[in-house]
Amino acid sequence: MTVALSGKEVAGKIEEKFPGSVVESGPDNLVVKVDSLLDIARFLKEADGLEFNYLNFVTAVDYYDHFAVAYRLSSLKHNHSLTVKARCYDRENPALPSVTGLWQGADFQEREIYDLFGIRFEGHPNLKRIFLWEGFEGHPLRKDFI
Amino acid sequence: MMIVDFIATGQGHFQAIPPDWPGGFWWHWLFFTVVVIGFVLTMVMGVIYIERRGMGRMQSRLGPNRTGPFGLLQPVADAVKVLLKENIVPAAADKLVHWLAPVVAFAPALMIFAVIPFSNGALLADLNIGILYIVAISSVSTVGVFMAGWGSSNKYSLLGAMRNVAAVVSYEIPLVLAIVGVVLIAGSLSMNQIVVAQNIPFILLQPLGFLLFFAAGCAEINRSPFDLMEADSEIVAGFHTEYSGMKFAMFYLVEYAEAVAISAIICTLFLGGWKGPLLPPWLWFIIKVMLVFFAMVWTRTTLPRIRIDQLMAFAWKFLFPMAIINLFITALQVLAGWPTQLMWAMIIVNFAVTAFMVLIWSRFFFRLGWGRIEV
Amino acid sequence: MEMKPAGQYIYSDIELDREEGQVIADLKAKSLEPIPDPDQWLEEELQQNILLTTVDALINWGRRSSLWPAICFPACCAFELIAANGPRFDLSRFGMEIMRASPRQADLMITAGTLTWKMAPNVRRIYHQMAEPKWVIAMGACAISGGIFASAEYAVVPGYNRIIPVDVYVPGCPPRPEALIYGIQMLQKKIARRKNIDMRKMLER
Amino acid sequence: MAVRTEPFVLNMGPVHPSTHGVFRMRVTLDGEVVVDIEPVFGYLHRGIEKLAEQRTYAGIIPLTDRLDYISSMNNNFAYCLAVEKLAGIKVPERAEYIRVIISELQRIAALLIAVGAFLNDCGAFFTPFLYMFRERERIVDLFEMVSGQRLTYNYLRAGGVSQDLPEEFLPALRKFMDMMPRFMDEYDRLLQQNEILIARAKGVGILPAEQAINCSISGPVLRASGVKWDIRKDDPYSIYDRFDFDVPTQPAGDCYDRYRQRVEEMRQSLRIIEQAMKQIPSGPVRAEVPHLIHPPVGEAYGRIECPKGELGFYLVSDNSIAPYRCHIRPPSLINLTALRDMVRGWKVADLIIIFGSIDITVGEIDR
Repeated sequence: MTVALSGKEVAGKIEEKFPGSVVESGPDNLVVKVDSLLDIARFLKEADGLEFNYLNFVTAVDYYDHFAVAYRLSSLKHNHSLTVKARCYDRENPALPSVTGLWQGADFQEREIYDLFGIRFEGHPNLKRIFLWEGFEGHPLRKDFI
Repeated sequence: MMIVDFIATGQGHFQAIPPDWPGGFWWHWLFFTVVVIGFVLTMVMGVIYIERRGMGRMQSRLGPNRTGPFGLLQPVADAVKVLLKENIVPAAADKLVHWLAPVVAFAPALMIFAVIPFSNGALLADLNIGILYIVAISSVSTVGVFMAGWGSSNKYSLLGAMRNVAAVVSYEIPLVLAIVGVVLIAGSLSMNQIVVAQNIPFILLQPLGFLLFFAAGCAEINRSPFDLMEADSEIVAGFHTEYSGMKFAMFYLVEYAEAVAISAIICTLFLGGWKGPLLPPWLWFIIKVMLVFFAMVWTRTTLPRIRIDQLMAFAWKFLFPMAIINLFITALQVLAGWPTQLMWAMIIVNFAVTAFMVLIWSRFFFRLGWGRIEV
Repeated sequence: MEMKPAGQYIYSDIELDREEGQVIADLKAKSLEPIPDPDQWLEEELQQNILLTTVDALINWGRRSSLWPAICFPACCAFELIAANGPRFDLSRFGMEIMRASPRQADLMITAGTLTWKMAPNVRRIYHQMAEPKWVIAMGACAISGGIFASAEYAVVPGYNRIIPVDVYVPGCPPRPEALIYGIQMLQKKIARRKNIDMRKMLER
Repeated sequence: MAVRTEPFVLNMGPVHPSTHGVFRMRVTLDGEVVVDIEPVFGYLHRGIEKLAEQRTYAGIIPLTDRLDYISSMNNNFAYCLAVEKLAGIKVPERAEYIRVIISELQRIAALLIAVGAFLNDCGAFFTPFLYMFRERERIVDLFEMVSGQRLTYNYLRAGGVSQDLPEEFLPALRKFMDMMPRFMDEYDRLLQQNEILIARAKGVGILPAEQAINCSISGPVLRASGVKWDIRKDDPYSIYDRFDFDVPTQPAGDCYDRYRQRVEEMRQSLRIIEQAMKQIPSGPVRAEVPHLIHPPVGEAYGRIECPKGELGFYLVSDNSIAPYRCHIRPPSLINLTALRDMVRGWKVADLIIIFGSIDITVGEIDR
């Protein structure tokens, strides 16, 4: 059975290493600051006892005032999982660091989010539209897309 | 009258035209040209029908059965349709080459039949170097195929054509070496003489040669499992991707005409050609051709396709050494006079040698999956 | 294991992507109205069809007996099409088992599945690559009107007839193989009425 | 000696006989050797995630059918799990068993197609493919019995299944179960030891376990690389913890292993169905669920092991009748991440079979 790690516990561990980087933490998820996302991701992937080596999915949700990008991580070794979120408040030009360097599986999914939400992933090797064609106006999964 | 006699009885050395007729040569020529063309076209339709019905049966379905009785008219319907379809020449194509390619590919396939005996002496030209002529002519088709690939200015076409050239160049050698064994035993290069010399079918004296020739022949005409040049799961339709209408019909015809040609050559060299009891010789010939073709259909529906470098490796590391060994053993046997005196010993020895060689070679010297070769 | 970040693609041409995007946008702007079915613009010709010559009958017999489908399998309906080709329903009885991978050699396009605007130029191109005479069967609700995806109009083309003329519509989501075979038989009937040689014009000349 | 030539670019797809739909690759070739590929998606992007935001929870089920259209039941299953998690719905016992039977049957059907298509890509000219379609038709018959449809079943509901199994279903299933192992042996006899198939597929397109995990590969492709990870076993959903089955793995992670893996998984699925048939209780098949579900505000991720890998639905609810956001984790798309690394340095013919051995459905990639 995959254990959903408590967000609070993991948040405590992260706070030890990167103070002030966790915004809030819930029962099975935690929200981190955009600036420290990459460091936390590397920590979650490599720290003993966590070792989140498997990225289940990356997705985004449009909450009008901000985009929440959710990373669901799990560890095939310890069989536990966690949802890490980051919030992007800039609607015109939202940007996040890319995690493709850590989990290659994020490659197409980040392109998908870029295509459908318009969130840029800094450091992605080949960030361009994936489903829609170049020159398509707007980002369909945004709530204000007509 | 002689034709009627001949068809009915199958006796005697066949002559289409009484030799004392004026211009006997030209009558002979005209008659057999018509016969060859008619034979090729009807045989192609026949083998297409056999292939589609046989393949249908092997794939647990029916195959065409709605067009005419038992679907027998299906190839006719296909021909009517294909011939009347629009003929497209791509804008970027090399027009002249594009136009010429099907003709260049088709002519040699037809020319092969000039030296194939349908019955004793019943052939367009009884060349004393018949088999050499076939070897020389049959590779010319490749030029047509390459012209098609080049002239279409399509990348898939070019890939298919290049694969074909590579395959034909490599497989020509084991093909010829396999023939030489037969020629040694028969003591003649004339196709008719080879058939006459077969008191028992040479497949018994040359089992290894037969296998080599069958494999190399399949590769030469790109039947499965060597059908790389039109591997539709890889390179769409290969060299004829850009062809439509009548020109495509020509290529379609070439594909099956070559299959019939190889079947006919196999049947002439190894299966005793037109020889056989009871039935008239031409019927025996057709039956044998159909049987060989059916074997090709069978392999096509059963086996996966091999890769281009494996194709090359198979020719050079398996077929080629085996052909050399076969030739060597046969030459020794002929020197010792076995084919005439110790025929049964030769059959037993050669079958043993075949089984031994194939087993040993495929176990210790060459396997398809061993190593990759850069081509 | 530390993964090497995926390197730049050797061939990842953003310019080419833009060009392709432009083609799609142009096509989308152009195809606002459905193309009328061939039945409508061929009506006059069809009315003369009472006078069929023997040659016409022969040609039509050949054409309807060997309809080779082009490969155009965008989505779900493709599996019903393959099932129709499979052992149970067996389209090969009609001489249709030869799926030509090259559109140049095909006669019939069975549009099995949803068409998106990104795909539309390609389908149109395949249609134009097919040699005359050619026919199109729109298979399934998506091919007819966009089906349940019609409301995602930013991506989905509401029916193939925006792009290419369609001869026979087979409804269903997806249509059963029987329905498809019935559609093919309807097309065969349609081909049988087709006039290839215009006697009147020949006589006038 | 290796001769280097100028690379040229081949455009494969979107309409190509072996791209399994409308997938497209820009392949850079050096002679016949693949230097680089760039997959191009989106030729079947129908905006399912966008459409889901406008539909009720029950109305999304038909959309999920059309995701991976060769395993529709599994898509329904994953979606219903997510909704049940979100709304806290308890599923009756009998419905759980029906779901497991249906889901495993669908797995066999989808794997049959995957194996058949792979062999077809190897060039075995339709014969194995059509053999496997013959058996798939039998499974489709069973599904038609329960749902009335042949491809897009729309059978599962949040809180159970739409209707009980008809009387004649279980005897028909029994008949199928008696036949199927024989057919599986037939496939094995046909091609398993085939020299050409082994030569083509063994050692080709190796995917190391570490990279497979890093690329978030799931399903048979992951297990063929030697990683023993099956959600049915490691995170049992529904009632999978009650059944006794193995998780087969293969050592090498090449194309042949992926083919073998799928065949082995079919056998395991047969085992599960066998047990489920024995244990199935009687009772209601659907919980008392209102037609319009208003789940509480929150989010849920329901995932299953579908024939292609981990299929998940990430639902975000705002307490209305439609999900605020419905994200689908598409195994087909994510499994393709490693394609580029797997094919570089191989030939065009290998590219085709490596691609075929990953087994994708474009409907799920593009959604």
